[in-house]
Amino acid sequence: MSASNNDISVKIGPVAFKNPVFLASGICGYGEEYASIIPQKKLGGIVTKTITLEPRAGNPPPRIRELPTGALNSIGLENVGLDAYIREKLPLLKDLEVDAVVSITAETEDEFTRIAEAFAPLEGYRGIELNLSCPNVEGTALDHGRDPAYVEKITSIVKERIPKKTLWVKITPNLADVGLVARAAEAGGADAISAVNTVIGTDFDLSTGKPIFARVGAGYSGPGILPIALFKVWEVAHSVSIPVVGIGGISSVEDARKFFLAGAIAVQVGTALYSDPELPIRIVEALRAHPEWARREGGST
Amino acid sequence: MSASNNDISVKIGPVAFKNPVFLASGICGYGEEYASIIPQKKLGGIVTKTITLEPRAGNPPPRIRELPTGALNSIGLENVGLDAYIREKLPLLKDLEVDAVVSITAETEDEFTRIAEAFAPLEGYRGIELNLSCPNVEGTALDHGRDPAYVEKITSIVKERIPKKTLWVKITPNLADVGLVARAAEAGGADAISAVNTVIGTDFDLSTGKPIFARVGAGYSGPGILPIALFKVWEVAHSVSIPVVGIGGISSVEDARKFFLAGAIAVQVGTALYSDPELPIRIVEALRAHPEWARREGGST
Amino acid sequence: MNFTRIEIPKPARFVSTVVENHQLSSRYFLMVLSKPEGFPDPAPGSFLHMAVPTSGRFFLRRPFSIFDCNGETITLLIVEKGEGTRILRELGAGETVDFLGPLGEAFPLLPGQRILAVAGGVGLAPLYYYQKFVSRTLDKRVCPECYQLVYGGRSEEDLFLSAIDLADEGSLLATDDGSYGFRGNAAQLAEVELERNPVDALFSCGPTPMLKAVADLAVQAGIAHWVSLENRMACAVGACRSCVIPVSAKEQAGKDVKERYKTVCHDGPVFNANEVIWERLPEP
Amino acid sequence: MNFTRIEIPKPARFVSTVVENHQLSSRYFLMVLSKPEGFPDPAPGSFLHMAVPTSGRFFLRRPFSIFDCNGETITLLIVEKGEGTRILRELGAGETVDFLGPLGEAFPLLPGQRILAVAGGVGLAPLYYYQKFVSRTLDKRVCPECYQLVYGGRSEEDLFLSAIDLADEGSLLATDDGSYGFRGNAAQLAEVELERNPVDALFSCGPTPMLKAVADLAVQAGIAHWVSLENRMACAVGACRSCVIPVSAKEQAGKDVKERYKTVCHDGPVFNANEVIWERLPEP
Ligand SMILES: Cc1cc2nc3c(=O)[nH]c(=O)nc-3n(C[C@H](O)[C@H](O)[C@H](O)COP(=O)(O)OP(=O)(O)OC[C@H]3O[C@@H](n4cnc5c(N)ncnc54)[C@H](O)[C@@H]3O)c2cc1C
Ligand SMILES: Cc1cc2nc3c(=O)[nH]c(=O)nc-3n(C[C@H](O)[C@H](O)[C@H](O)COP(=O)(O)OP(=O)(O)OC[C@H]3O[C@@H](n4cnc5c(N)ncnc54)[C@H](O)[C@@H]3O)c2cc1C
Ligand SMILES: Cc1cc2nc3c(=O)[nH]c(=O)nc-3n(C[C@H](O)[C@H](O)[C@H](O)COP(=O)(O)O)c2cc1C
Ligand SMILES: Cc1cc2nc3c(=O)[nH]c(=O)nc-3n(C[C@H](O)[C@H](O)[C@H](O)COP(=O)(O)O)c2cc1C
Ligand code: FES
Ligand code: FES
Repeated sequence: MSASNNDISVKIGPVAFKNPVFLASGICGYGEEYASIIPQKKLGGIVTKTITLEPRAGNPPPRIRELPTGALNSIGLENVGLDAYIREKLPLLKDLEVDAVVSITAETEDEFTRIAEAFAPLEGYRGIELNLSCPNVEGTALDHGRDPAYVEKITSIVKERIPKKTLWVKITPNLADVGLVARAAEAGGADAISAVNTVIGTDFDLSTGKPIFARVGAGYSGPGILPIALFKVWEVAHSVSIPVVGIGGISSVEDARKFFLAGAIAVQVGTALYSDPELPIRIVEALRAHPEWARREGGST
Repeated sequence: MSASNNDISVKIGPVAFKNPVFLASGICGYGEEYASIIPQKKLGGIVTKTITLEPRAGNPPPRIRELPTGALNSIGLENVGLDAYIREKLPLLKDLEVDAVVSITAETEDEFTRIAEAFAPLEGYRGIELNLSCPNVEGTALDHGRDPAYVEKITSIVKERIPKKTLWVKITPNLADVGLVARAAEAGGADAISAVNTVIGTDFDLSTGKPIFARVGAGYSGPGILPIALFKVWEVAHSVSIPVVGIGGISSVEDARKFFLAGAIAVQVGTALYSDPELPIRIVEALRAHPEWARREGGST
Repeated sequence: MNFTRIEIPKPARFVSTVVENHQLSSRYFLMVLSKPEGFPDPAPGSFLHMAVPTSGRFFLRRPFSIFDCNGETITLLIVEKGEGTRILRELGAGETVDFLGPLGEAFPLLPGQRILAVAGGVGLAPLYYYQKFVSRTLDKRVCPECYQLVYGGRSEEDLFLSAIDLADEGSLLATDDGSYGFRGNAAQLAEVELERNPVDALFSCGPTPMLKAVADLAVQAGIAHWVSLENRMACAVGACRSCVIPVSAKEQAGKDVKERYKTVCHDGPVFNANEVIWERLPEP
Repeated sequence: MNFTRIEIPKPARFVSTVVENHQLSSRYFLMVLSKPEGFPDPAPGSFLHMAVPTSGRFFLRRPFSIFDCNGETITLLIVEKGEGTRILRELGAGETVDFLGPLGEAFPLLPGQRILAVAGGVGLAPLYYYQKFVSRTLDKRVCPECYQLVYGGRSEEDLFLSAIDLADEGSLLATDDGSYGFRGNAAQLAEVELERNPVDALFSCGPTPMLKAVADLAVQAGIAHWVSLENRMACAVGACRSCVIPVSAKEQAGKDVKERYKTVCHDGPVFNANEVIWERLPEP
């Protein structure tokens, strides 16, 4: 058996994935956009762009700013909404043979319930990632995402409705104690914690003297957040016994390895995809050649 | 009058400084170390290494790790202690003609009181910076530094004893809401908020598979934290009406300008000093040539 | 107006090499790349998303319109703006480049109709390529004067006359300082030309003020106008929603969508000018 | 033991140019810098803290011992390890470099006493310079055999015999593979030499296992031993406390200081070996 046939499949909750390398939510759209560019079906899976009950237009431009150490974005959850997602986007995943986790968020318990109920009878997706951590919108789940009781409640509402799918709760790094929120998600029945979403940051335009973004604060991603994300993942891995999916600043195979060392069972590649679309595939290949780098079980390390 | 004679002095609390450019605490030691390397007396001032009541040996090595986006440090507040500081280090500042703000921290109210009382009758320093935010030690003021009531209490204890000096409270960025802590410091009588200290991060050694640092978490500084620090400064400037001293990731004149745009009245240069010791002087010169870049008053913008 | 969208091939990632970086003036250069195997014939208006090769700081890719493409090479016309374009300029012959492409919607085909194409600066790239593309791939004789290119630069240096066959091809040329051709900018020359020779449609690409002036001309003349826009990009394939511009909102039954955005990378970069909300275009 | 610390001039920041980067072997090169005006005569054991010139990623400066310094030039002996040393190697003649220096404590002067200096790899730099420094600045005839250098490399290639006058100067040479001189490492050769010619003190610089072996020799022989250590540095001037190593704790009256650290940059890099806690030295 050649090294490249090594089994690096990973089970997260009730669902097995062929390997532990994913594309992060918001990075690869709904799955079709990168279809001709990279062989997404070789990945563990993709996490699709966060959707909401109603379509959202997102924030006014500019929405992206490059920095020497990464990028700031203020997309504002532009998305097609639940109905169009189920009607137009979900069926594509099957054609593409891509394993997908669907990212969702909402503003109220009722909305979360309605979205979860819409997905409950469906097939063609492997699980749901609850985005309780987007910094770029008012009134969605970020503020709630800091409240352990709320996180537990929402998690259990969704998990109840999709017991056979995997449920990941994606947390914000913009917190003093991520362990608290992670434990709440675990108590609510999450199958994994996805850590982390973007770090809040900003930038100014020296020619106008004004903030770049209308909302001032934006989501910082890319290599500059790697050390921060690694520490948050380590903290979460030492706070819960469910698996942790590591996200933040991965831009090399080595960076991905560090997440496994920090206690993650899987990783998601984000911003680096834009410069280096082959990176996720290279990480899969490296893991197949060195299956000992991967981690087969979650929980504290 | 040539541009280079422009007045860019700045008043922070009861104390005027010749310009708004400082070296950050822990970066330049006690003032003597860089004496032959850069003309520190041309700066607004320096903030000396944080001292504690008793001398501290600091953390075991390794203590520093370079990253492509900055550095991680785990010094652990190695310092000579209050007595030796007053006896050996404070007098040097006068010889060096350097304007200094003395950084202090402690574990209890009583210790803060004793340090403040020791400084109360002294001259040869311009003020005190309360470091309530070092991530690299157990049991010091960081945990308290997240508790608004405690921050207010400590601030008022120290301010009471040094009414004619300027009192800055240095806050951690590792918080969901820095405004809360900043307002507490303001309520306690702080003359300025210094924002921010290092961001908690970590790194792993791929050859051993272990964390680099004995304490795992370390303080992340340098260009990678610039967007984070800018946002925290903007948040603080919109939360209090006392001045804000901006710190974090400054490695060019342009970076420093962004802190003024974010609402800071002064800046401190940290890690960049190690690569580029002339940077603080270049910032002073740029501000003299463009005094409109500076900001003469604190408070929200 | 009756038009045909040129069919757009699926984009892919390609690795290629620099054949030559040919400096045209102090700021402009032509980057000639060897055409990698499997690279489809690009439509005029489509672009490449070029990786900036460096082991140093983080870089997003940079978008550049295709200036020319034949069996052997792909050519870009690049103006040096910041660090990314500087690094690309410094690449020598034989060095490796990595790009995604061809990307985006093209300028439409307008069979039998007369087009005035107005280009400023590097905006020349897609409109120059349109001319080549049409003359190579279609029967040009049907309408020999159907495509008139107007190009403006600051002075003769910006017209690259020794390197690019603009004058020979019958393009109308303008310079701000009058050192060659018409004295004025490309939009002013287009206005004059439009009075002399009415057309059925305008194409434009270049600095935003010029594009706005051309949009006004189109409205006054009551003719169609397609414009190639720019914006900062991350993915360049429509995935990240970074590069949007505001377009006139179309009613969406039952949904409260106050604004509508389209992506420059995927819905554009070529837009029908009358859907663009000019006042709210972001500074690229 | 009776010794004199060489007086250390105050460090400053200097800007200079590369005279030559001379490749010695696949991994080693000599970096010759023009000596900037005002650069004081450095003591052997002191080092420069070199900026890594790049507009890209963040770099701390990199410390390198002075290998030689005369009226015109300063020379460093560098082994290429990672990105910083690669960038330095690629600098061409005439390019600008920026360094802090001279920094750190030097090897002591031991008037009239015999010294065996044991060097491995780039550890050669300060011990080679000591020999030059002593022969240039002091009256060497007082004790012509007072300083014996032992140097070991993996094979003949590592001895740079064509470029560096080690053999001519009477240095004792060892190679791991026996391709030149003694078969074995520098510490083993030192042990043999020590039996033949007892000395008053050992100096050492090189890989940590070699330094430990030399430390054992010194203890066995009951003689003094000064060692030059490495550690990762940020400021290199004693300000940041990054580069500490654990040293035997001295009682501090009334203070609960369980451990004591010294900085490699300012208290060292040359230490009296018996204060070093070898088991707890960090990996540099
Ligand atoms: C569809 C499209 C086609 C283009 N075609 C060409 C062309 O043919 N020739 C040409 O010279 N230029 C073209 N541009 C503009 C070109 O992409 C920018 O000039 C270039 O990205 C600047 O990079 P820099 O690093 O040199 O500049 P910097 O100013 O250092 O770039 C800093 C940041 O600004 C972004 N940026 C700056 N200006 C632009 C811009 N106009 N568009 C997108 N991102 C920008 C960069 O992506 C980067 O994030 C095109 C842009 C788009 C969107
Ligand atoms: C006092 C002193 C004198 C030295 N003299 C020489 C000399 O004469 N010739 C020579 O070739 N080397 C010398 N070194 C070692 C040299 O500094 C490192 O090999 C070099 O910094 C590696 O940089 P890099 O970017 O190529 O390697 P990388 O491995 O990419 O460096 C990564 C990080 O490791 C740090 N680092 C790695 N090894 C060391 C080390 N040994 N010391 C300090 N930091 C390190 C770098 O500062 C950087 O932060 C000396 C070190 C010290 C402390
Ligand atoms: C343009 C962009 C859009 C994003 N959109 C989403 C989103 O819709 N939902 C979400 O959970 N995270 C979103 N993220 C965050 C990423 O999924 C990821 O958590 C973050 O970027 C950190 O990883 P990175 O540093 O590898 O990019 C987005 C990030 C970027 C850069
Ligand atoms: C080596 C090192 C030591 C530091 N020591 C202290 C300290 O003693 N007290 C303190 O308040 N901050 C300390 N800091 C934090 C800096 O003062 C500054 O807040 C932080 O590094 C962010 O700024 P920068 O990105 O410009 O470095 C230290 C930072 C470094 C890198
Ligand atoms: S750049 Fe990503 S959608 Fe256009
Ligand atoms: S490197 Fe800063 S104290 Fe040694």
